[in-house]
Amino acid sequence: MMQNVLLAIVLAPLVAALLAGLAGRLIGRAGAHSVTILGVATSFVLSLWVFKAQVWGGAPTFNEPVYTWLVTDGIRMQIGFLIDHLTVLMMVVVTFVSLMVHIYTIGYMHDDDGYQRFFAYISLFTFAMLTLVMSNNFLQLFFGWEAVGVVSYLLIGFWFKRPTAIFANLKAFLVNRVGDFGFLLGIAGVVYFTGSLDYQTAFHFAPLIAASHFTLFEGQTWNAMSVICICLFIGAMGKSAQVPLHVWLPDSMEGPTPISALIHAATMVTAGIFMVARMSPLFELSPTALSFVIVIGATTALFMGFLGIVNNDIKRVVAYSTLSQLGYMTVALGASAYGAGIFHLMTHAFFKALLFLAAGSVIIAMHHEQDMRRMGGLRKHLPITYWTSLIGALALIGFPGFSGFFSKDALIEAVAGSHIPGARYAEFCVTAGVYITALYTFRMIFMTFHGEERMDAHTREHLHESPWVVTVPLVLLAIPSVAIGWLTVGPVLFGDFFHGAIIVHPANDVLHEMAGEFHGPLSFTLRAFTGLPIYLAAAGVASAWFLYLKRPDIPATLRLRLAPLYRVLDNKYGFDWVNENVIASGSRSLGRLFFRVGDQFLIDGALVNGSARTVGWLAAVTRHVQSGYLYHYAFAMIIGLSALLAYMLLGH
Amino acid sequence: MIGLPHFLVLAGVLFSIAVAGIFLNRKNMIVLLMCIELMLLAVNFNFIAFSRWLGNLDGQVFVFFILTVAAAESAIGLAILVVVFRERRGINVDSLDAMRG
Amino acid sequence: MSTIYHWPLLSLLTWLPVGGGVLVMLVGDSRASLARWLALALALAAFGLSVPLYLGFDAGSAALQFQEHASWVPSLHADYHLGVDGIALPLIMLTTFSTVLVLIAGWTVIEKRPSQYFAAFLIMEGLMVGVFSAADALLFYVFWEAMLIPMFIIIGIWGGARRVYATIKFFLYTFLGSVLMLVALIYLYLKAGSYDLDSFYKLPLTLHEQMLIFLAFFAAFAVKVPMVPVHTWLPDAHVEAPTGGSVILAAIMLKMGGYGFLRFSLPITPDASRELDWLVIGLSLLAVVYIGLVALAQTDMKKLIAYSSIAHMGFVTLGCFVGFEIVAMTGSSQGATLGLSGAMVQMISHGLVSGALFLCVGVLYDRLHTREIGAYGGVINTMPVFGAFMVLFAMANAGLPGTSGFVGEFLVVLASFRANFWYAFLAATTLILGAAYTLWLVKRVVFGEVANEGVAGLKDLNGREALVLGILAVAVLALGVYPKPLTDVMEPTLQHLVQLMSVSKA
Amino acid sequence: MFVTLLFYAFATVLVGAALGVVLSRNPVHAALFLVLAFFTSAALWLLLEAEFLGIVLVLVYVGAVMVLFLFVVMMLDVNVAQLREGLTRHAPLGALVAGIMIVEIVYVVWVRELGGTLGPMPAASVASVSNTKALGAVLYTDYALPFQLAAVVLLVAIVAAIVLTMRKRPGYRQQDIAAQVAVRREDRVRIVKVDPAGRP
Repeated sequence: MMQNVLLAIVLAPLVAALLAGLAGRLIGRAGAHSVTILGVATSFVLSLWVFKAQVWGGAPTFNEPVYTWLVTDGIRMQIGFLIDHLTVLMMVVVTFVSLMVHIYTIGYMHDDDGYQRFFAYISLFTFAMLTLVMSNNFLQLFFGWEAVGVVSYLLIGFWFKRPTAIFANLKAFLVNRVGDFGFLLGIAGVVYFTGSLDYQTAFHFAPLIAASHFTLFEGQTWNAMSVICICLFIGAMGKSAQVPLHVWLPDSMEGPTPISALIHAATMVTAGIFMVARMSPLFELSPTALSFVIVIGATTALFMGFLGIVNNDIKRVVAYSTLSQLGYMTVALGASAYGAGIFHLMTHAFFKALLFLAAGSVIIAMHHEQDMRRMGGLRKHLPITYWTSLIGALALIGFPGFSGFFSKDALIEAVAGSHIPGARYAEFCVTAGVYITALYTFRMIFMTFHGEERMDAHTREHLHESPWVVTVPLVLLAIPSVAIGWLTVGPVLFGDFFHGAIIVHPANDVLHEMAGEFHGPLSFTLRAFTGLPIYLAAAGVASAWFLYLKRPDIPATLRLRLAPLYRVLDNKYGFDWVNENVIASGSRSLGRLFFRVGDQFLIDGALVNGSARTVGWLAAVTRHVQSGYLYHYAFAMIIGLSALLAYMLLGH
Repeated sequence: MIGLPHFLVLAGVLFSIAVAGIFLNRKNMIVLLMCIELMLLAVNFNFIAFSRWLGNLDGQVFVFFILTVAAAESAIGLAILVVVFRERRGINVDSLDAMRG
Repeated sequence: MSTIYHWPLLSLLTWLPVGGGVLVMLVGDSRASLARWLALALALAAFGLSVPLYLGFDAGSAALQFQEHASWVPSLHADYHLGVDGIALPLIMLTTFSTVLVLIAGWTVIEKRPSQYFAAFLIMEGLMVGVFSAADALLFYVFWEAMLIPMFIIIGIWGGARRVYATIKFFLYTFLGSVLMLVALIYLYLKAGSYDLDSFYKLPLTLHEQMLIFLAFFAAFAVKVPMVPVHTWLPDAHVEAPTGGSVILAAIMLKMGGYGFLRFSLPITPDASRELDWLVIGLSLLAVVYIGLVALAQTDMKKLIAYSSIAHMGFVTLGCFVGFEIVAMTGSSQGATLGLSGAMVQMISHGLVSGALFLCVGVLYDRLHTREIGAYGGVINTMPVFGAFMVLFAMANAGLPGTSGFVGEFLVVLASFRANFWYAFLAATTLILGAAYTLWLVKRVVFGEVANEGVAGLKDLNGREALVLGILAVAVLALGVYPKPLTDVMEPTLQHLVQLMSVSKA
Repeated sequence: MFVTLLFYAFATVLVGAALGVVLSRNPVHAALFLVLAFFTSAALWLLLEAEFLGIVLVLVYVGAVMVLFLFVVMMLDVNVAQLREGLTRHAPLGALVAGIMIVEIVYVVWVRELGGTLGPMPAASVASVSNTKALGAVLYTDYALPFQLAAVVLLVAIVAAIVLTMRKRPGYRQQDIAAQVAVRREDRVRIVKVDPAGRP
């Protein structure tokens, strides 16, 4: 029963995607969106049912194979499901956001030629993401992992005529591949030490791995667990866009907005976070890896936030905010507060999808104008979008009572309680990040919805609120953005929600320490007023108000005064420059050099054609002997004969 | 008294003359063919002489075959000569360089 | 139906296409369509005959099955001895499968001497099956060399502008290698007193002898695979070959090298293989990294795919030889089979994927008559179905999980991690490099605005092309999602091979 | 003693004739010298008791082959003067090579005493059978197959000589029997419907 339900959850979007993709022309536009929405809705409803069965019904953890992928050398590689509380949470979040995005897409992609294709892709994506989160083994995890990467590749390049889009999708895929490279090595390490791809076996043997060492360089032994965990985390860095593999995420905004909401905010980018949380039994055994995680996460959280301040593209601002928030989640993972990371992942999924969809709604209204410098005062024209965006923004900056508040506040507190190396740096980054977050979020809100109307007259005349298929998902997402934190903070963060799905070493268990001081969401909210973050957030909002509404001339002056700093931020710290000019064009030049010198000159020129030329030269010399005159041959024979005779006579 | 060496030396001299003939008459195909006949004759001498001294008829059988092959060879050689003459109005060996690479 | 298992299936598979090829040639160009249908019927019959081979194969045994034994050259103790095991069976299936596709793909495209074209492929099919099923070294050698002739003709007659250069290069390279192999085979024969492969396996040899024999075999197989630095014939041959020739070259002929390592080098000279594994592994990793970079620099589509073939075949040789290092590092042969099955799966998968990519290039070439990447751009605007196939196969080439391309790479990386972290590290760079050169190709050719009038006038796939690519797509996905039927067949044979490898003969 | 005398006489003539073949300006003379050489050889062979071969040499060579040579020489209008060009130019080389060969052969025969080991000429055989019969006995038994092959060689030579020299002359009408046999009615007969009334 359970297995069939789970199969249905995974396969419904796949079947829908195949129908919409392969028979798109046959079933038409309405057919395509109906069938995919039906598929995802099925998944969502069944996921809710499974959630209920697991969380309230007390169903045992489901861990069973579906089929055997292959067996070789005693390693049985299987496809299977592991359903525990972590999984069901992810399933519900993924299917819910996906459903919202499906509905929203009807409105957003209304005029696009690739309507059916788009629905096929997002359904396929849902399938891939569900495969990833429901997996009970590394193999299937990697399947889903790469599959979401591919669908993301297809979706970023959805408008394949745009040079920027096909540049961005190639970049996204390749950067993700760099991560996958590490991930694959990590998996290989797990198989090496445990001889199995199953989570259960791998986790069972985790202490054994932690006790092993291996030599990477001559004379230097490394703890096996650290190497494996860092390799796995490199995979997470790719998917979850952590510095320095974050470069693809802002560019991925070239894709249609619903995709930015679904993939690049709510789900795919959180795959890395999910994966680390899933691997908590491994990561817990390597303090080195945890330190690595926390430092990377903290760097991402703070420094990507800065970039949100200088960007003027509404979607990119949200993208940088996503980067920064992913950094927060990563910091939580590094601090062993996996619950806080997942909790933030969940709340973030709702409010960030909301923000993206709202941005999309603005973009529809603005006729695909994304530059905030040409917006302003949209509050009057787009009331629903405005209010939902505001809710999303408040959730994002951690306004007390909103979902983001609970997750972020708990997260910051957890980091403060952590003692691993790098935790202090992380604490500084995430605290300072609160101010930055508030600043760029409300900069966006103010520049878009408040102030003077800077768009041209034509656009202004045609401004109107988006159709219901767009606004309904906004409203539906706004509800959890406000409420979900209040409802779930207790069990998810401090209760026993995860039920053994996440294992934390007692010495690292900061959430458990905090649990002692938790007395319900209300007191948690009130207690926040005694902490620094909330005032930082308020200061951020105030700064944004002052700089972008009250005195818009100051940012311009600042830009001039701090030109070098501004240039660094405007160039995104030079990552793109290095990637394009050093790594990409460097490897291309290296390839050309190898081809010219190695293949063409040395091997083909010197060895192959060189030996051919030598033979040709020898032949040219020798052919003078072959004059073609009969008597020359006769001479040769006779001379040879007498020479042979002479040899036989004198030789003996 | 005549011994085997006499015959062998005679054959050798005959063969050498024929060889010299090939060198001398490098332009005349007919004489070339004749020189080849001479060479074969010299070889036949050796066969017969040894056959006589060893009291074994096999040598003579071989001479018989050599004569046969030599006849065939000269027939074909002359045929080729005729064809060459028709083609080039001459039997100059110098003109036969079709094998030249 | 069960009686079909008692037929001399292997002989039929070998000689039916060869004889059929002669028949097709006799039909002649004046009745080209009869020749086509006859050729297709024969290829389908051969494929049909290879199915009972799979169904009747006892997957639990490592022994040669469907054996046929007859006296052939008694004075040389060489027998007509055929048989399949888990290594040969998948490759035979691949051969019969891809021949059918190649014939369909060349259906109307080939206008010059069509009957001879089809005949050449049929004859080559038979000879290739002969190579994979021969259990006698001399018989193997005869098939091995004979197979070159049709390929030589295919490139030389239906090839591109520089076909003569390419054919001669191809022929000399491969011939040079195989002559050395012949020397080794004769030496083994003189020692063993028979050409039977089994007698070679049981023959004790000193390390010195093994080294020389190994190097002679290596010359033959490394050229075929091809390994760096004897790989430069492949891009030229591919570029000049007609589409069908490229497909067979990539799909089957390169596999001969890998097959040779598995069938000859490893079991006959295990000690020398152990001694010289650093050479093979080093060259394999060089192939992955160096060739990956070289592929980035290509401006000709076929050349790019040819280079990617070399990089992928690097995984095959790596998988074959990494077992020795595993034993040296960990003291147990656990993991060696993993590498070998990775190598085998990689061979099959590469046959499908690179064949499909060459067909894709062929589709474009048939329309615009150029293989330059720069001459295309935005093809998907005018050929959406083609674009979808191209992206799929490119992804498979980049080793995407769920496609067959992933399975082999995954297994080989898992195995090489056991031997040395850095082996796995270098091998895994294919994840990045493979994606880079393949997807960059896709970006430049498939995506973007319509680049020029030529692209604007392109017609999408016709039914025939869609059929061929569709079949391949299904095969690629099926193997990626469920490779177990393939690996199950190979497993006992490979385990037996690991045993042979780990016993010293010196 | 008599045999010795005969040997030296014939040998002198033979060498002289051979020199004549090589040196004579006119191919006709050369051919005639060759005839002389064959005759003396036949005589010498008789000294060696190879009567049959001696006679065959005269009959086949002198009678057939040499006539063929003469025939060809006379039939072809050979420019003799041109052919003798370079005769003297290459004389030293020819003499040198010939000299070396003679020296070598003499060295083999005398210094290595190759001939000496076999002693003087054995006594003439007193066997009842003649040389011809003895040769025949060997030829048709032990050498029967090679003998057949020799016949084939001759046949091939005949065919080859004909094929080589035969040429088609333009305007020369030939009977094609195959074509005659393969003829069909339609090729020869054309039925024409003729209107009896004579209207066109």
